[in-house]
Amino acid sequence: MLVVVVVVGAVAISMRKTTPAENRVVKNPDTLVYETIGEMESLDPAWAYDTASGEVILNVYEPLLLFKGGSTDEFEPRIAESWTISDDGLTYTFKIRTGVKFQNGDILTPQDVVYSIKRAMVQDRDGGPVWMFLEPLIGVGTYSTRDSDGNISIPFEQINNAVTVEGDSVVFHLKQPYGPFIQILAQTWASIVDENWCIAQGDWPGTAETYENFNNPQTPPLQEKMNGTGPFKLDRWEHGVQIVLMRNDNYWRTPAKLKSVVIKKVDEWTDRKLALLAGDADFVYIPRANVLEVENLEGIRMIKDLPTLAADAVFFNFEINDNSEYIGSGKLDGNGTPTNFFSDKDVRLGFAYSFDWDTYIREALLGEGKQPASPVIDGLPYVDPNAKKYSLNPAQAENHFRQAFGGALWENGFKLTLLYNTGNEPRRISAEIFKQNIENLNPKFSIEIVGRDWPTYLRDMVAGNLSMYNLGWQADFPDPHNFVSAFMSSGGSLSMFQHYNNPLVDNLINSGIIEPDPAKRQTIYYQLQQIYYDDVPSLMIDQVVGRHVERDWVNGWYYNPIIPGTPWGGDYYPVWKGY
Amino acid sequence: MESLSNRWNKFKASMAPRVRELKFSLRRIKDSPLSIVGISIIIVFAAIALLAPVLARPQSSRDPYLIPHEGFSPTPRPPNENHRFGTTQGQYDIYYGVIWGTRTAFRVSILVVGSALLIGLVIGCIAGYYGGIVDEVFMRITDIFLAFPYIILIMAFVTAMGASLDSVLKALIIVWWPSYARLIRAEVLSVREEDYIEAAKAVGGSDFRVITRHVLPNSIYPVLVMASLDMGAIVLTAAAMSFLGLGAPVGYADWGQMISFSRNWIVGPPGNPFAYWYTVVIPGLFIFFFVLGWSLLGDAFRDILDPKLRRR
Amino acid sequence: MEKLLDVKDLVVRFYTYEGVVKALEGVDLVIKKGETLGLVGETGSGKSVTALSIMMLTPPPGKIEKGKVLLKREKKYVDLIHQNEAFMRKIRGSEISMIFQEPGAALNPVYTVDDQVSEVFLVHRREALCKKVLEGIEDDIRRKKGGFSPKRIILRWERGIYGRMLKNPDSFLLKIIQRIPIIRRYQRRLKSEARKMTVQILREMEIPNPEDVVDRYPNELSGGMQQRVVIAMALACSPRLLLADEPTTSLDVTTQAQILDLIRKLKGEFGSSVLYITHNLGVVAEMCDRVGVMYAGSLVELTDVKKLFKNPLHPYTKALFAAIPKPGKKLQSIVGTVPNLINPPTGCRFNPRCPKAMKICPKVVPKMKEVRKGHFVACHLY
Amino acid sequence: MRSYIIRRLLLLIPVLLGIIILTFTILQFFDPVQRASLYVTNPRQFRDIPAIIQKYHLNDPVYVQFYYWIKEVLRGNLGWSKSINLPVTDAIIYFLPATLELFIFAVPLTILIGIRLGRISAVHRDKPVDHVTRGLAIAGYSLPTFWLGLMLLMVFYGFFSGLFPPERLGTAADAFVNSAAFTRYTRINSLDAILNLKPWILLDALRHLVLPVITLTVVNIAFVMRIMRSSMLESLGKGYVVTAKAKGLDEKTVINKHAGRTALIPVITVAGYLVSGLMAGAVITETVFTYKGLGWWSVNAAIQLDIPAVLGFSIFVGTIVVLTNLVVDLLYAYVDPRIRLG
Repeated sequence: MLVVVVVVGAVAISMRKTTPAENRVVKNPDTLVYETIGEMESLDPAWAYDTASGEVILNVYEPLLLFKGGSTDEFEPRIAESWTISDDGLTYTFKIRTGVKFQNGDILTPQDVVYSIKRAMVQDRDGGPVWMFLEPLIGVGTYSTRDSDGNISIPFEQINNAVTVEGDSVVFHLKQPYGPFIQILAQTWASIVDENWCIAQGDWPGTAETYENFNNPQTPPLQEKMNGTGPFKLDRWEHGVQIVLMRNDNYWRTPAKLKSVVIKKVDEWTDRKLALLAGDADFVYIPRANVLEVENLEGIRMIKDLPTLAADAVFFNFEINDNSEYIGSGKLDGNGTPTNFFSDKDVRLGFAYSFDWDTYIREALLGEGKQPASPVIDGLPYVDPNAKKYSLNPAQAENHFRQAFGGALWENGFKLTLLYNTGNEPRRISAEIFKQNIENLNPKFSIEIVGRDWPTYLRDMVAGNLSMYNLGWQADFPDPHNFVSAFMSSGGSLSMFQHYNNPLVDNLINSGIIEPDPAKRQTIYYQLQQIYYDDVPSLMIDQVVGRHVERDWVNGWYYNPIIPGTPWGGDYYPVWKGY
Repeated sequence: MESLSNRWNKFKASMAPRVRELKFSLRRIKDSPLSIVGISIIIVFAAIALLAPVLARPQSSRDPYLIPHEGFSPTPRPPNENHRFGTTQGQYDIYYGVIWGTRTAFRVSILVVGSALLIGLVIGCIAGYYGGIVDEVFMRITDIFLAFPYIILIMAFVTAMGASLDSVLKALIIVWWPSYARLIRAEVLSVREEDYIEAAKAVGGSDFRVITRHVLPNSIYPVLVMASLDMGAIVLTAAAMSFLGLGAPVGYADWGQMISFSRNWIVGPPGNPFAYWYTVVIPGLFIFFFVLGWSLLGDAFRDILDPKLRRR
Repeated sequence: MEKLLDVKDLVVRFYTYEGVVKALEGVDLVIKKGETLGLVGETGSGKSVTALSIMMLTPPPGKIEKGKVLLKREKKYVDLIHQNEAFMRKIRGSEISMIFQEPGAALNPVYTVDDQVSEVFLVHRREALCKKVLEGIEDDIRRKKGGFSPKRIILRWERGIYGRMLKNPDSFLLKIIQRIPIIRRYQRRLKSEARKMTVQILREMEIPNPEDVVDRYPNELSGGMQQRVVIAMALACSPRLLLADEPTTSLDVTTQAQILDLIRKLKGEFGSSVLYITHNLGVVAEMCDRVGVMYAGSLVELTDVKKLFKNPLHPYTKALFAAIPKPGKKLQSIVGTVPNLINPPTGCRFNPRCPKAMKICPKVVPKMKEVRKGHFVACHLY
Repeated sequence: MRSYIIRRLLLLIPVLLGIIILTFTILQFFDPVQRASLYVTNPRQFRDIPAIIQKYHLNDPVYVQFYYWIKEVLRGNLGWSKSINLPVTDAIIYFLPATLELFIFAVPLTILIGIRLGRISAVHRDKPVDHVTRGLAIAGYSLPTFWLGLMLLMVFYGFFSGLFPPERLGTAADAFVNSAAFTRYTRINSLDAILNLKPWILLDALRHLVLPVITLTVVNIAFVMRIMRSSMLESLGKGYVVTAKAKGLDEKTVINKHAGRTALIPVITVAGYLVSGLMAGAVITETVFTYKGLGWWSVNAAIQLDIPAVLGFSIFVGTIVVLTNLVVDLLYAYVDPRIRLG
């Protein structure tokens, strides 16, 4: 019996592998080709805040330390040899590695490290990543070096004193404890650049006099050039076409196995697919709609169920703009919605109970996602394992809608328009689901769904015209603070447009970040998660699960949700091709 | 009575040449197989447009131009008994889409050609009839429009007005009138010097009267030809806009958009490359034949009405 | 005198969209060797069509329905209607050629005079040209005596080519070679020879300093000059029959006179017969030996000039003469209008306008009869 | 002659001015936030939207914006194309060769085939041949460019996958072209390949060109053919054609030499329109085949509201079209002595 099984198994295996390992050819074995859609913004580490740029910077520059493999809470040294954090969590000391060379041959010194961080803070462009330095080093709540009129408002001393050289070490002086600071330092915006080289490129000379001139430039000084300490160096950037990286042969660790990495911008899925099938591309980005097309094909490895640190939510607008074109009459008269529609908790609950996560995840995400209970999503610390979630429940929905506005809503019904940004299928589908389930409750309820291109969607969202809006968030650093502040605080990047103002929440968020004691932090974040469920300021729609696809001759790729470019690309240092 | 019959005869006499022209043209059309094909194609489409509610019954009371779809699954499904032409990305029924798409096509082309023609006529006549500085100004303006590759201009306008079918309509009108104005002007210039115009002026007819009664009738033909050719061209452009994602909203019955749906499905799984052929081919054929119909007709007209080629 | 061309019962119809235009209805005419036959009639009476049909160039959608066009070639008559295109091409421009009404239109605006006149020689006088060229080459070779030089090789090669051209003018090889850029330069010699002949013929046309005119474009020449060029093309190969279709109508009076003299003179030199088409009786009087009068697509009267002018017989002819303005005499125009030829009057086509019309006229088509010696008329009066 | 050219060049100014004004009018349709969206690529930047608007003068009155823009233009700087993160002028220089390469092949094809077809159908007017050729040409013209492209892709990806790939070069060829062993004189790959004597590069480049060129040509032939046909019909009826026949010339000479050459003139006169027609075609074709040239860039720019890019592109194309028309007129004079000397 057992014999049979073994035989069958053997046969099965041998059938799966039609060609034996040894005589299988690897297409261009020392070059890795990754075809994707994103267009890089900039090669300047202090400027780049998009994953496409981040991915390249990650492979050319190095920060003091990096996340260890796939983990989001352990670190391994890079430019730093070792580090210590004072008990009060205010002083971070990094011992700088010696004998590290920049790609142009310069030797890396602690001064370079200090320059890199200061330079970033001096540059601090609008919409850049540098706020992550400002909050810990200048003070929580400081998101920019400028005031609302765009004039520089942070005196140079503050920047200058924030980080200092002490012997062969570099010391960071925090304004207050900031739990995730170490995580922030482990990323591309904390990349170490070569001071002399930068100055030679016309960058900030490191003096107080001129720092204002280098603040918030039109285009970054290192837009097109790179000189890092990392495993790869920039060969060329053909805008809109591709970027080519070459191995750095005198890397301070053993040089990378790949000779070159080509990241091509290929807009059309069909083109990427054919390249993958032909073996011309080793990694490709696949739109979720098409993932099934390349499943279990010979020569292609599909790695599934990769947990991401990205979540999508729909935000209820508590005070819709009076002259919004999407609320009909603007009154509770059946052919419109009042501007304070969603400030009534029953309405929010009604919507919450009308969303069908199962259908949504099945249809829109093809099963590759899950329903988070709150902004504190899986993969982050301090997730409350038994946080409550909403689920489709027409009965509940109905009785909440009946209670809303003292029954007036149920009487008169309402009419409102849901927008989604064209091209984003999941969001359209989520809107369709709301429409279906809510219109079924009461013939007087009617929801119209309209697609708008992103610029228009953005305009209406900023203007407060949208009654509800979908937005997604991807972790800057794997800490609850990054999420709760964005999703819940009154001034949060996502929540700022919904006019949800809960002082308690804001206080909790602020105290949570400066709290050094993990136990205390946990209670704070648990409390926030509870409030989120009770108050439903917004509704978590999904936390997607990622995939990675590669030719089966690729080895060594690893997944870390916080590394830019993952799950499709990522860190190319350990990657090699062959059977 | 006497005088009336008299007048009638006069009228007949005066109309005789025009009538002959018409008869002649009609015969030419009859004799040219291409134009016959063109006309019949257009008739078929017109029928489809009119019978749309019968051919593809709209579900419930919602806007009939929204294509019905079962579920949201992205993968297209091949033709089957309840989806004659299969379903495209997002499970939209292709059959329903193309049928109602015909109406969209007619609406777009007629609206655009009509309005553009009107603007073109007015401006062209004024420019050509009065000449001088007026003419100069208008023609420089048209220069500007014609110096652009129109697609870019339309794209710019559409993005400006926010991607939607209406924006495409408006943009098309804005971009299309100059070519008509140009043509009309040229024609008007050529007839302006004719004796009968001089005569009409001499007997003190008002400019408006002269233009409408004497200038236009004698300069309208080539413009009509162009218009009929454009009916197709406009649908092409509109479709292109939808294809670039600047046109009709998702799920709206519009040929161009249905093709854009198929963009990701032109190649099937390995071993079965044409698995999703229907998503590409079917809507495309509809556009193609619609345009073909108008172009054939227009081309025949052009040949017939071209005074240089008449008789021989 | 012997007949050079004999047109028998020629019927030409145009199949237009309005209907069938009966352009020529049974035209008979004979052109004797060396004579000038005039052809008069109103515009649209079919004069030009007759001429073109003789060259088998009836403009589309016209068709020659029936009839014969007999051309005498060494002793025997060939019916041009039943000849193939190739044969006709040999005839055209060499044996029968034509002068047109509008010299401006007859000349191609985008080619120089040389281009257009030489063509005739290149088509019809190829052998002669080749011979000349060969002689030229021989001299050159003789002049370049002794020693090896690329020039010599080229010369030898050219000699070969032209030899072949002489042997079989339309050999496949040549057809190919004359398409290959650089190599086809050998044709220059041919062209220059043709050019010489062109200059020669232009001189005979009394064109002042022809060496300069050859390189001009038609629009640089006066109407008279243009017409001379056209005539040059026509007479280039001294044809036996020249069809002159109102050659002077579009010219001013003085030039007219010059052109007429020229034609008369050349006729003498080249000894060719002329079919002279015009509506100007004055011109007829001074140019022609015999005259045919055409009306609505058929010949109504045919006789020699003096007879016709002395006493025209056909009512239409009479009317024509009456229509010539004479001092102190009231001008009388012909009543009615030229009939439309899609559905022409039955019987005698002139009957609706004829002052002497009889019962029979609308019924029977009158035959040509010789009422007096050498005076033919198609009318029921006689 | 010179004065004529100068006059024509001066005519360029109002047109360009018009284009700029037109584009700035379009600009006014946009809300500042909409235009800021180009700089706001992820939600983490929402907080800075007001700052960004202020930084790039997105909220200033139009004349101020115009001032900022024109000031730069006079410095020879057409602005920054955010959609591909390059200065607009660089972007044009950078994408032009690709489009040029496309035209180098498409234009002659279009014209030659178009003329030939036009001649044929004119000579056999209202005969079957005529109907067939015309039918074909019109069919080509009626094909939606993008659909034709997709169909070709469907067939050539589906069946002979890899035979005619998208983009401009294969991976290997691309690597080589950018290596030190290869000098890019013109950045027009096929041309450089010849200059570098690298047949395999040439072959690769051509393979990538086949489909776009076919698409572009098929769609534009009808335009040329129609004009050629009618002008040919016209000149076939001319007196000098009869003369030519009367000379005893054979059919071919009569048609090609005498009727043909004069018939060409109208075709030349529309070359300007042909260019802008091809440009429009290129926009779609390049997008469908992800053939990264000016057209592809302009579409991306327009969709992403990359205003400086759209402006720059429009000005560039506008200039080209006007210049072509100028060249056309000169050519015209050359072909038709009546104009040259008259």
